[in-house]
Amino acid sequence: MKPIIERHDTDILILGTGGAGLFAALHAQKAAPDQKVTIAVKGLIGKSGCTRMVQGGYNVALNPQDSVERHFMDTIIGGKWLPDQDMAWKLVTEAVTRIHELENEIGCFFDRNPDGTLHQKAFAGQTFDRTAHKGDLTGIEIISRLMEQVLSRPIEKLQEHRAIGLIPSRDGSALAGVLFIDMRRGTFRLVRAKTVLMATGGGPTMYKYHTPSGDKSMDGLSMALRRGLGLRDMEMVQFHPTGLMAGDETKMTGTVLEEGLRGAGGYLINGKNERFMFNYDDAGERATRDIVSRAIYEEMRQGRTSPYGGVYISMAHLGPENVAKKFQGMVKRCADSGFDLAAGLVEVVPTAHYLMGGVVVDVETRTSLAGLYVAGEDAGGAHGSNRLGGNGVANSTVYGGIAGDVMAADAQKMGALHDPDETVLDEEMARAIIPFSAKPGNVQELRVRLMDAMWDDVGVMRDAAGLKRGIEKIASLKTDMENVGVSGDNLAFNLSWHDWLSLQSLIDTSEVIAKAGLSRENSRGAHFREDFPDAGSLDDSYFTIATSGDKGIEVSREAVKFTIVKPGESLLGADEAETLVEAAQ
Amino acid sequence: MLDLRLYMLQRLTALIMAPLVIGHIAVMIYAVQDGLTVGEILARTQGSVAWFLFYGSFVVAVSVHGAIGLRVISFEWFGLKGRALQLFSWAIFALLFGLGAKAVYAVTFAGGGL
Amino acid sequence: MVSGLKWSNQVANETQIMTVSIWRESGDDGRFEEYEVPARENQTVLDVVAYVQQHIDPTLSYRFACRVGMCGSCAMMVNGSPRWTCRTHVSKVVADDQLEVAPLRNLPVIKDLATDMDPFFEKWVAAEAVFHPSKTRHDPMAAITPDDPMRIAASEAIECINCAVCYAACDVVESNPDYFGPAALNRSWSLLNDIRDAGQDVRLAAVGSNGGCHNCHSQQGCVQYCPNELNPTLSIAGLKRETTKALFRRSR
Amino acid sequence: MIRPHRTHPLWFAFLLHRLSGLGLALFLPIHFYMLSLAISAPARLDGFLRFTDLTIVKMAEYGLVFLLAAHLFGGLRLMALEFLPWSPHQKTMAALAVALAFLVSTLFFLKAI
Ligand SMILES: Cc1cc2nc3c(=O)[nH]c(=O)nc-3n(C[C@H](O)[C@H](O)[C@H](O)COP(=O)(O)OP(=O)(O)OC[C@H]3O[C@@H](n4cnc5c(N)ncnc54)[C@H](O)[C@@H]3O)c2cc1C
Ligand code: HEM
Ligand code: SF4
Ligand code: F3S
Ligand code: FES
Repeated sequence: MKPIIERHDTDILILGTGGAGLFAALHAQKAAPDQKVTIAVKGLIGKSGCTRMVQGGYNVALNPQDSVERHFMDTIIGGKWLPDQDMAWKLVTEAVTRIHELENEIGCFFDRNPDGTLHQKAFAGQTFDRTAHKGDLTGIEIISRLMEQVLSRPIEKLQEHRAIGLIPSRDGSALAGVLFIDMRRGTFRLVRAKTVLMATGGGPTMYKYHTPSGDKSMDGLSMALRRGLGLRDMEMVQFHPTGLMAGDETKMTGTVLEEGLRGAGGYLINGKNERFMFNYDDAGERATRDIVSRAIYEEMRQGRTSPYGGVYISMAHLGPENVAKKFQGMVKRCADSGFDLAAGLVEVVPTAHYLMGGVVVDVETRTSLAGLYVAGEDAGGAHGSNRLGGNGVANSTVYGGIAGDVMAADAQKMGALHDPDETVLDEEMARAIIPFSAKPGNVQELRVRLMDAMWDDVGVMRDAAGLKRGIEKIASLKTDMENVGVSGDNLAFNLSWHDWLSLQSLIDTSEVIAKAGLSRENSRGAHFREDFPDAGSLDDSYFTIATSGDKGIEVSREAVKFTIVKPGESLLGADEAETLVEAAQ
Repeated sequence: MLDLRLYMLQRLTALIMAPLVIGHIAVMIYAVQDGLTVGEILARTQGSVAWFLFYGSFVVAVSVHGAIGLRVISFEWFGLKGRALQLFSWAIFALLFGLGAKAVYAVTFAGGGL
Repeated sequence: MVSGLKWSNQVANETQIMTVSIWRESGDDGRFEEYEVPARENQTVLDVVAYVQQHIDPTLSYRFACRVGMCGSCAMMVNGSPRWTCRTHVSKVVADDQLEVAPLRNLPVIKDLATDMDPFFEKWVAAEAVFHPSKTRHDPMAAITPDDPMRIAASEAIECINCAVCYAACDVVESNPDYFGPAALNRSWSLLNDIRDAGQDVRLAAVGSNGGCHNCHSQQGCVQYCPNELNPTLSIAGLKRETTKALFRRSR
Repeated sequence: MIRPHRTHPLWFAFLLHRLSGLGLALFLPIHFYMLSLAISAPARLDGFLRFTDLTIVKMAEYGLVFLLAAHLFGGLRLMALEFLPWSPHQKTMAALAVALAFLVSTLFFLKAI
């Protein structure tokens, strides 16, 4: 059966409507009003993806006592010297412009200090309180405002269009377009464009416990992998220590309970009713995300768990009324789900939160494939081994805007659209319809197997044996999934088909994560090897690059270039304090 | 459906009617005590400019107010649209105003007095 | 716990079953169908819907994204009332061991439980619920103190996730296809109180137009059901007041 | 049909306001017509007024006065909502409006019998 395909042309095509995608659309449309801009998204515009879920806020050096240099150093040190320094520098400097743009042009209404300046709060791992926010729903404010701007402009909208393949030009020299499934109708559509931004937002949803939006399934990275693009830092999966644990049967499990709960003095308690964090770190519950995640994981491994198999967070000693007032949103959310956060115990578990790894790009978001640009969580490099809370949205909005400008300029210089390589097009379509030829089965069961494998063997703590086990499990899943089909009778809004496609992307990228993890024989940031617990020499820092070749996934190492600052050095003057955050907070 | 103009007219007429209706109810409660007769009504109202203005302004207000009110209801509940709706609204206005004017005339000036 | 249903702890292996009727619609053909779903201790309406798709009928269509009440894409009619399903615990809405789930009211259905939200957003734009900048990224940010009354008014209406629950609760939306609806007008009100905005005249004209705020009959279903406890009625009343004031300003 | 999403007091207040307005709009033309009989045929009006002494008619009148009062107080409530600073006691206000309407119309009824 050769599926029907509709063909459609545009000039600038954007995949995804998170912070990166929406910003790119606005910038591109403004910079090149003569070019047709199309934005295509797996869900609804602005209503899918993780930017909307940002609670904490947006890191940016605005205060006269703060500086971009300080923000930069925090980012580099937080990333354990692995970040691409030019990218990190651009991130921290452009963030200043971007926040002004968000506030002055897009209409975000950030919280203020009594003197009318922007309020900036503390976030872990930073030496200055620089996180701008709107209450604890910063992402909703940012995305809703961006969405309004995009909706009111002449930008073509393809909603519920899932990108499934990057299609190169016939001569292979550039990208010709992107293959989509129009999810509402279940048909294929090829959209040709001069420039394409991939901003599908990564998202480590292959773990049993995960925070990101349900629509994210690493489609972007798996598409890039198939076109031979290099993915860097893929072993770096950030876990948030306190995801809600409510059993395997509910989607609530894994969703974030905010960091501030620990910051405010919340206790973590194991199944034996003991506070355990001080057994692991002097900072107790206030230790950094990675340390707390590992401690909880260890308690779980030792069997000291709560009924659902996690540990408890307890706030009651801070006074239930107090907690209910200070963490209104969180308390309400828990209450909706049947938990009493203010006065009772709530079960928590570490949960996969963010993927630092992504496509290798330059500071202008260009990739090794002409015509393809990558920004936001899909792009690797800016965070190294660990992303600071608050650098995520900053990254997607900064680089989304840059991508829009660069793509507009490039598109204006380009001539005609490219003819697509029909062989690749057929291959990509064939991939998508594999499940229709197998006997319909339970896709969810396979997804659970993948999530268990990743959590058990490629998770918070890793070692060679486990990683190898994980790689084997992934390989067997890959073959098993070919025999689990989906009925092709009605393809319109067929979520089961999309579950299958998501699983395919997740399996592909899980393999990369596991292999990159096996390749990194030291422990940095989010990546912890029990068999190599040391960080290794900072001067010899390297990052991993994974590519897909004839022999499957191959991982190589590349030395980090210290283009701005070397380990042991700092951009801060000798007279500047190491931290300006009060120790007490 | 309701734009600012019609909305304002409806609220304005409501505000005019409010004291009139309160007054009317008060008089009624006072008057009905021992049954109403035409004589009683007319004795009170006949030839009175004050009552003419009182009921007169009520009639003007209520024909506008009622017409707009029924216009909204017939649109929202009965799907009346366009010209039909326009005609209907004006018809209601005319009906209320016509009958109302006649009634006011009847109880105040007609049949003698002035 | 509500009527009859005993919530089995998920650990216990003998599970209680509940009956769920779900609206199925494809093309012009629509009807409720019943499914039997195990009751769990922790279970949202969205979990129930997902269970049916993942374990009983793989062709069931619905929409969700964030699963924590932030994206506003999972709203449906649950036992006849509009709700965000990802944060509606089954025990809070189940009645007589029955659950009825239907697509959100007042929007066209794409398939089953998934609606087309475009009309909702088209009206959002038509109501000028979009910021009009008065400054650029090169200007300093406006100094606005947190206790400024206008800032407070703007903030009170700001935390909308555009879930369209209020839009489904409002009967005027149902009977008047032009009516912008509570969410769009609520956003317009927030912007009307935003001193940084340079588009107040067009906004006032938009909210005073045919589909504008004056169509609202203060039914307050919007307030009743807004999952974020916003008050569109208050916002719309504010718009009515401001459009009226503007009328006098102009005629002076 | 009262569907589940409508079962909240303020929706009923809306319904009452609408139905009372509708009722009044239907009744007023008749009322006006009767009054204009005052000149053309006073006897018939008197006959009518005597007819109003009947208890059923009294009840109907009671209903009408209730509608008028309910619409009046309900309308004042709506305009207060629209033009005065917001009050968080919307349900109380609606209940108050209905209570006042009962009070006034009952007073009328008691006086009339
Ligand atoms: C719960 C949570 C809290 C967070 N809190 C913070 C915080 O406080 N501060 C911070 O800085 N960062 C935070 N982050 C991280 C931050 O949200 C992300 O780093 C950032 O928003 C990513 O933006 P993005 O534009 O790259 O991707 P996203 O916003 O995730 O958008 C991706 C888009 O791509 C679309 N898409 C996916 N696949 C396809 C496909 N195949 N075809 C078409 N479209 C597709 C999606 O539907 C979506 O629209 C948080 C993340 C989560 C999950
Ligand atoms: C006594 C003084 C009156 C006041 C204060 C008043 C007030 C109001 C108000 C504020 C509305 C608008 C409701 C809305 O749009 O949501 C309204 C509607 C209406 N009024 Fe009156 N009114 C009065 C008298 C009358 C009378 C005497 C009639 C009889 C014709 C009447 C008929 C209507 C009708 C039919 C509506 C439309 C109802 C709706 O849209 O739901 N009103 N009134
Ligand atoms: S006002 Fe409330 S109910 Fe309406 S869209 Fe916004 S959040 Fe949803
Ligand atoms: S429900 Fe509708 S009528 Fe007005 S008060 Fe809310 S918009
Ligand atoms: S899934 Fe996002 S609000 Fe329910």
